Amino acid sequence: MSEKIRVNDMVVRFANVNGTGSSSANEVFSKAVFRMGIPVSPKNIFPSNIQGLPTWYEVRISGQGYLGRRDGIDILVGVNPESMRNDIASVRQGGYFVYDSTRRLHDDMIREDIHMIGIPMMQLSIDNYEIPRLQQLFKNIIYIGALAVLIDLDLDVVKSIISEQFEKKPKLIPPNFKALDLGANWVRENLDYPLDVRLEHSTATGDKIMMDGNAATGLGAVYGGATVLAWYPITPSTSVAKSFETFAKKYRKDPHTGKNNFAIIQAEDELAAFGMAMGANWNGARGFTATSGAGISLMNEFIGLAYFAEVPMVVVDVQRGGPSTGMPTRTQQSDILPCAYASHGDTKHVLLIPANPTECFEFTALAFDLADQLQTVVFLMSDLDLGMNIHMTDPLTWDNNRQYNRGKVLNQEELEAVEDYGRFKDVDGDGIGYRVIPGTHPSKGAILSRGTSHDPYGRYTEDGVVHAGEIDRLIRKFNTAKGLVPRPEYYQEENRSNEAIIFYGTTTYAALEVMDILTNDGQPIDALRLKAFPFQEEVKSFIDSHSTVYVIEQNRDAQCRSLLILELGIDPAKIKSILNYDGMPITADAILRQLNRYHPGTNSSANTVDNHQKSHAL
Amino acid sequence: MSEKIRVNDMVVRFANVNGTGSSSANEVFSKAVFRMGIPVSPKNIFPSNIQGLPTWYEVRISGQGYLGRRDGIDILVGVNPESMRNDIASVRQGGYFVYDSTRRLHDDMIREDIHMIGIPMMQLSIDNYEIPRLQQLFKNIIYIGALAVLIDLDLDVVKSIISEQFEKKPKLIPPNFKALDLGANWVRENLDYPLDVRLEHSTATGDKIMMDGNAATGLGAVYGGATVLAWYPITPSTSVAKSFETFAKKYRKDPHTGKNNFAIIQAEDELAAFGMAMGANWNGARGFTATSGAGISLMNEFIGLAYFAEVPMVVVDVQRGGPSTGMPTRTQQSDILPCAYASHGDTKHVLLIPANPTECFEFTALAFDLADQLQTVVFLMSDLDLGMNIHMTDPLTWDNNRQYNRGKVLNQEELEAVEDYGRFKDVDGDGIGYRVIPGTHPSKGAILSRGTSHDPYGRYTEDGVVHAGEIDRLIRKFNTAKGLVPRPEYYQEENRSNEAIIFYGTTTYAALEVMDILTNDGQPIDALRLKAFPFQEEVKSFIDSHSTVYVIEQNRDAQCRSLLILELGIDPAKIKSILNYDGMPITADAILRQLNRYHPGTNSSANTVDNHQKSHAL
Amino acid sequence: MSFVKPTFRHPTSTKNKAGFYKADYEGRISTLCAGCGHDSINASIVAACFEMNIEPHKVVKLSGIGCSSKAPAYYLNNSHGFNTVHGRMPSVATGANMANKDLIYLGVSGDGDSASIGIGQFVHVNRRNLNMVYIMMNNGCYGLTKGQDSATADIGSLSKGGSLNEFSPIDMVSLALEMGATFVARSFSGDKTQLVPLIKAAMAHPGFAFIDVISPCVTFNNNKGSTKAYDYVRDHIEVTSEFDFVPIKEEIAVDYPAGTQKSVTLHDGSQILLNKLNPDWNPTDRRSAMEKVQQARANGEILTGLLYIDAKTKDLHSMLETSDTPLNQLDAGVLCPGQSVLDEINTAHR
Amino acid sequence: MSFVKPTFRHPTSTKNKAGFYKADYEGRISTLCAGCGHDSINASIVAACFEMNIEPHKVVKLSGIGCSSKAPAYYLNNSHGFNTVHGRMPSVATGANMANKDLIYLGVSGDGDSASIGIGQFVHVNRRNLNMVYIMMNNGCYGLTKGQDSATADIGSLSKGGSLNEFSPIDMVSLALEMGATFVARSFSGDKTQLVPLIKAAMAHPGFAFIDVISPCVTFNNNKGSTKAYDYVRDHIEVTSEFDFVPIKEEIAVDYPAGTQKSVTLHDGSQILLNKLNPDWNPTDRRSAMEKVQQARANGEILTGLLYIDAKTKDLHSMLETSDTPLNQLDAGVLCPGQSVLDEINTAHR
Ligand SMILES: Cc1ncc(C[n+]2csc(CCOP(=O)(O)OP(=O)(O)O)c2C)c(N)n1
Ligand SMILES: Cc1ncc(C[n+]2csc(CCOP(=O)(O)OP(=O)(O)O)c2C)c(N)n1
Ligand code: SF4
Ligand code: SF4
Ligand SMILES: [Mg+2]
Ligand SMILES: [Mg+2]
Repeated sequence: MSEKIRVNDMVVRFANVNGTGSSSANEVFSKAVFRMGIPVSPKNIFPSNIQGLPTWYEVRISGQGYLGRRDGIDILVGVNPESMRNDIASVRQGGYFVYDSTRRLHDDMIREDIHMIGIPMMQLSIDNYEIPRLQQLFKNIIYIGALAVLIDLDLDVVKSIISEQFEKKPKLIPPNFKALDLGANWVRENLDYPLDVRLEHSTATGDKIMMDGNAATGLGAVYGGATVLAWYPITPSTSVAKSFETFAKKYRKDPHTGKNNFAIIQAEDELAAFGMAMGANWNGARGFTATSGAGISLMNEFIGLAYFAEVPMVVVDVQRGGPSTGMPTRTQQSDILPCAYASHGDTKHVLLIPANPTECFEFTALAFDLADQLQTVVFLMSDLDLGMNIHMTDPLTWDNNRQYNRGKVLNQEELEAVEDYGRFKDVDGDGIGYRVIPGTHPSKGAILSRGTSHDPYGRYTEDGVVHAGEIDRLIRKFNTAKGLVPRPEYYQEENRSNEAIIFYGTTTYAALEVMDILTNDGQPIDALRLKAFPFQEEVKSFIDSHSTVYVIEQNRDAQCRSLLILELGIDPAKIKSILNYDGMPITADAILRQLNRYHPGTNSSANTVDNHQKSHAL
Repeated sequence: MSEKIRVNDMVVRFANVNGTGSSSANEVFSKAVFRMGIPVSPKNIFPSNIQGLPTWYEVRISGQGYLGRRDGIDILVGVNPESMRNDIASVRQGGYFVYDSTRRLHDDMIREDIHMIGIPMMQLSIDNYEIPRLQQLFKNIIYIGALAVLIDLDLDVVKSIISEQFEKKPKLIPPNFKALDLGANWVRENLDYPLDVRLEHSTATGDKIMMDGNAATGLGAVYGGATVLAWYPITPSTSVAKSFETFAKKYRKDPHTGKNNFAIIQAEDELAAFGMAMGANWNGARGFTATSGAGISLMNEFIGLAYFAEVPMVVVDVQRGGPSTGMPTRTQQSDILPCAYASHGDTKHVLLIPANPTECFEFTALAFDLADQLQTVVFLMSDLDLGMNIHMTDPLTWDNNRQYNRGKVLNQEELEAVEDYGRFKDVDGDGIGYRVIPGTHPSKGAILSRGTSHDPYGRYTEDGVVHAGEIDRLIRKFNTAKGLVPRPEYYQEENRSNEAIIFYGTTTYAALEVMDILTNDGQPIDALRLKAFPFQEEVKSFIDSHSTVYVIEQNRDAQCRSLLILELGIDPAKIKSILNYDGMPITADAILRQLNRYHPGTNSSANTVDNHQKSHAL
Repeated sequence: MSFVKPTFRHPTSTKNKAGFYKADYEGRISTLCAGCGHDSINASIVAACFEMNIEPHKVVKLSGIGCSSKAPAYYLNNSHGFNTVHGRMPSVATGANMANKDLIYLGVSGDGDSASIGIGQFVHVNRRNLNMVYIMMNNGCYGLTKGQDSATADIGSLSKGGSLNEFSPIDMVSLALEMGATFVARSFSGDKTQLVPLIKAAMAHPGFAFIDVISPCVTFNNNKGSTKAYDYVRDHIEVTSEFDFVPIKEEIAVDYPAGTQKSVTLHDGSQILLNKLNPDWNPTDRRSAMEKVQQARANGEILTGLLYIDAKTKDLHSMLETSDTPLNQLDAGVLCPGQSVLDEINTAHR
Repeated sequence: MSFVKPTFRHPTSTKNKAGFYKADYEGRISTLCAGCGHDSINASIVAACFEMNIEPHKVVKLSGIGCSSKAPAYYLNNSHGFNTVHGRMPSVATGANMANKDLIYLGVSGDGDSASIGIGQFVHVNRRNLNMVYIMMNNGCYGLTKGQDSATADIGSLSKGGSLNEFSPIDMVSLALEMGATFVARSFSGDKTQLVPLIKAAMAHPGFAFIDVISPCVTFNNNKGSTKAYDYVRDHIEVTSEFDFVPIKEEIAVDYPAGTQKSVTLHDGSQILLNKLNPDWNPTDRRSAMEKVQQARANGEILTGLLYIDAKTKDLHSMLETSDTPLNQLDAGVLCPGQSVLDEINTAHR
């Protein structure tokens, strides 16, 4: 049952009960790995519930820097009796199941092909702490200490993280240290260590940081100049609002008066949240909202108003599992099409699609510029995986000379100078008119904004030809957007293969790993990452220059593939789908499996889109 | 300026001020033409306003039976000073402008290339009626009388219509007759008549009826067994509710108790309307709602719930001009894509698309069967033109032996017999499970319906693989729908041309006229009419068997074309668009113009989709 | 409704203290039905703004959807406005107000817009004490969609004592009082003597000011039980089942002293009983205001006047402690913390 | 929360008149936090249905979204239920009720679900007097999304006299009274002696019956100002800024006689003052009920008991005059007028 030693390459999964304080303990574990310089990618797999249900915390550790999920669990720390049977089954052959031996494991739980490591976690805790709730809490720290010794996680690093965390409550530090040591010492005294999978200090993390996407998004809104946030709680977007609030309270107080250079309103629902944020933008402040699928659905009418009345608007959509209430604590990319074409009666919207927290930060800040420039709705398409898990990502940067691009806004003098001002006149040929912010001028430039048909001056009209002209202009404007949104990313200087993969957002990690695997196999595949909608012509060129393109996405209906076909006029036969919609982030293995199935020699047909593939799941 | 006599082939347009009683008078005119056996197609072009704004009523009269709009106005009856200048300009060369000469026409209004026919309408009215409001009302009848003589409209027919209309208020008949005669006699005494465009009795209307689509839709709901209507007022869908109410009150009273075998609730908004109708369906009654684009947008969240909780639901969408509040009193087909894919997180819905009131009746009744069979949302996609204008259409028929198809519903005994009942188990392989209506069985079959992920038994689960399996099943169900929805209509026994047109709903009239024109030109074109979504394989075969297919639709973004491409996997290069989105029903001329532009020899490029064509407008 | 708007300035008109003529507060020519109560309210809005010496461009006009919500087109042509979507004006007003605390926010809405689809936003804008004027043009029906019942009292039926509304009607004044509005008033569209000062007071109020204005609909408030004898128009409508004829009506103007009652005959012949609050009414006690309204309702009267005001109120900006400079006037220098803060944040995330 | 549900039947349990054991009214094992007030209410629902001798399958369970709205899973396993979308339960209940007037409609909701996103539907279901029981599990916060403030009173702060809520809180009982509800009550989750009879009365009421039940949240109703001293858990949460630790708590049970007051200490140490209506309270006068509630609120008390009932009420079915046979039991023979009527209609359209 022994195998060769694997360093800095493992998947550790913790199986806990939610509400027991495990997730903060497990996060200490992830951070410690990161502090050792080893790339790490944790996924918090939590239930839609507050207390008492199974929850998992899965940590991919990869010295090579792969941040996607990987099939095969090397070590499972299982402290939840309810899920234990399945947890044990999920460990790879030769892997480790670490459990609380305070209660003896039932005989039929024993697997012979894995290592079963019992540690009396709860007993140690009971022996050392009096208050039951502390026993519960410190049990988590005890297993971290034990695991540290088992896999050579640097205990000093763990301790330094705990010290920082409890900086303001230093009294809490010693009992935590004690718990760590309890676990560590018990292992030292009773077990062989380290295991065959283990850690070693590294420098592979470079200057990277660990941050969750929602924190970065909230911060991006602060940097992007958002002053009004109106929102309604919904998992997994709630922490965007929280992040904005935290950072704004810290960095956005007027230094003299102590007053807030921002306003945050928890609205009564998503419709109101959109209306408020849009109202702020209409009146010249930068406003935004953050929500998830159900909220987007509710906002559909308002989205159409912002589109047609041409009001700048930023919507953060942290996507979760659909349809309907769906899997509210699982991830998907299934609002791509619903956002791109949200609302009735011919509409198209701009999407920005970050793939990591750094981009969450950058794209959110950018979204405000784009919304102002394009006078339209811009969606930031994040997802639960990106938003709520911490990710290793590039440090955040900001050019201190950068000014906000407010787009075409006329001030009083500029307005005076315009001879025949018309709010929607396309004087520049880019489909974008000039705005005047309310209050600018005593007698010029005022219009009644509306969702009804209007002429280029913003005056109500029922002349159908005039109306058609206006909605044609919106298409011109949409074309203008192509030149403003982030360009796609290429992963090769020039084409190296006949086939290619296209991906976006959180499928990126697994896709990058696949590219490496294929390159190592001597079969490199070209790749392109989409960062925005509408797509530029170069995306079409890229697709045209390959015989087959595989679009990797995490939804059932191949939504982004649909957009590529429709907006670029690509033959559907040419674009195959690689899909995953079980709510867990896709793995490289799942992509490879599906890629292989498209190729001759396997027993699945190669030329139909298989809508029903999924990676292994929870 | 004289030309040859044209019989039963003209466009008459009335230019009025709304709120002056003109539209009911003009409708009498249309009905009289129809009663003479001449096919007629009136369009009421009204403002989004109650009183005082320009309104038009355009009547296409075609002995050959063409019911689409036609370019070129032969006779314009213009009694609105505000729009008069444009009205005069809109008359075709050699046509007639009939106006109220009570006030003298300004010299610069005179056009030399048309006939200007002044009739002192108001003066006649003032001279004959005392009360100002009656003077206003009867002026309308006076011009009908005058016009009748001018074009040989049978005055006796007009009178019989008025007699029927005022059957219950016989006192009103004589003053109306008098007004008719006032107009008629004045023409007889002062003008040459009849004009070169004129009417003749015909039998071309056969056994057809004249009805508006919304009346037929409401009636279809009565026949389809709907018992619960929940709705919120919105133009142009309001009269669907009104029609259901009228017919239900007449035909759905319990004969013994006089109580209502139906419940109609004017909800507080569209969200509530959907929720109520869905609640009724969930509980085993047939419920529906009727709305227009803005309502659809608001219903998006609920639509997703009905989709995923698999509750039958019928939504009538009478489409109007978008986006946003758009052109609320104009027509479009711009909710096709928004309805097909309504809601976040991977959803697809069934659409039925009637092309005439008879189909409104039939498809609405069918929608309830389909919703029950498929346990999903079925949209009836009507539009303002179809819904609010009266159309010449086949008489309504109903097979008295027809029973409602309630789909898979288990009663108590059936449920007893099932061994391992599971609400969503796909026992028949068609993706459809068996429902149990609440209250059916004291201890079996109850589930908690929900929008969250569940297993085949309807039990909550967070197991992603189980969830993926369920949403895969929904795709199987959607495929089942293809075999149940109405098949497309072909207009040829076998292919006769390389190219073909595809159309649906209210583009049908103009498309049929185009087919005739092309056939007469010796260049027949194949044609297919879509009646439903999802599309059957035969639609793909039809497209595959032609080199180029033109999809004719009334929206900006070629929405149905998009669905064809995506759902049938057609190469976009193969499907061209013929579009109209100025809010007026498309004309045969507009289709031909666009068809021609796609062909070599004209100076527009033939292989890009021209998104910006429009027919002449209002 | 003539379609050519007279553009000449009346020779006797004078400038107000802000330097504007009354005409500077007017809007486009109304396209509402002749005699519509909403147009009377529009005239009062114009008068109030003129008399208040407000610079027109310092006002932001907001509305939802309906005949009433078209009104912003008909006053204050030099003010920006937003004719939003049905029932959602309060949220847009809230956001706009957050962006710039220095402008005056004047919202109008209908009873359908406010009490049906919009009741949620109405309730919550009350709670938040947003600094705005909210005028509800209350005609008891959905004008623009042709006359369906709305959720507010069927005003026309009040005088007929005992005629029951099918559904319990919503009294928006009571609701506003219950939801914490800090300025609550009711008036009648044709009572300019009362309405103009109320609008002025509402604009001066530093919090949420709600005015429910009974505003008879010429066209659709045809009460079934109204007393008029044979009417050709009514019959015509019945026969054609189309409201395609709208006779031209005069606006209903009233003028009666505070502390008295006035019975008003509506366009359809039905009557309502207005009851103007006594001049000595103390409008600073919410609970007694609530009781007074309940009492009047029980008597079949419509109580008009300023029912309640909390003059020392804290508006939403105060509660949120927003900066003195309007948020829409802050630039990157103030708003963006810059790279140095990012350096800190990066470090904290390693 | 153990995950294995005990399935044995308690030996002493007996059948009720309808022939069911109490266990027949239970649901799946609760996944709410240990000690959650909602679970106490669930137990009262079970008890009430058992005692009422209702056949379980004659009940339809409805809810929105939230911890509270999960509750239907935890009682009445043999009843169909619909866990709808956030804030829209009333509309689904309305439609379901229209389909079958013969079942009992039991809706539960949270204060977020009812008073924020759902306030519009709440208002209108009151107006329509739908025959249903509507229990609002009121914890003053959004439990399921981790503790944001809701629009109802911050219950925990009431006792601290003078501590101002930022926004005017919504008193749902007052609102229901104002909106015409025909049965209005308030109770406390842990007061089974009061709550069970109230639920029974509500089920017996032939119209809209609203019960606002104060239901403390174990996890998130941590009042900033609560008095407890140093608490490791609190500090832990502060440090990790994650509510990832929920200590196991006991439900808060109270039992006190009518006409008396009772101060209750919540999980976070804060206190509320319950005031149970006197047995001689006359609940048939809407206006005095409204006043009584206002008065109690002014005193910082939470008035509990049956505040108002209109026992002779007409529900929505009566207003709509629907047939005696439930609509979902009518077949084509009754519903479809057939070809002969179509012939008539065709003729009328020629
Ligand atoms: C979402 C939506 N639903 C319905 C409509 C249709 N609609 C337009 S105005 C209106 C009612 C207006 O009533 P009210 O607010 O009382 O205004 P009034 O016309 O009576 O002044 C409705 C339902 C709409 N525009 N949008
Ligand atoms: C449309 C929509 N918005 C937001 C959410 C997220 N959400 C779930 S539960 C909830 C609040 C629940 O609060 P409450 O009704 O008071 O129930 P509690 O959990 O406190 O019992 C919210 C906002 C959602 N599910 N749907
Ligand atoms: S319909 Fe009624 S509310 Fe609308 S403009 Fe006419 S009178 Fe006014
Ligand atoms: S979070 Fe609060 S409301 Fe939700 S289950 Fe836990 S204690 Fe109950
Ligand atoms: Mg109204
Ligand atoms: Mg709550």
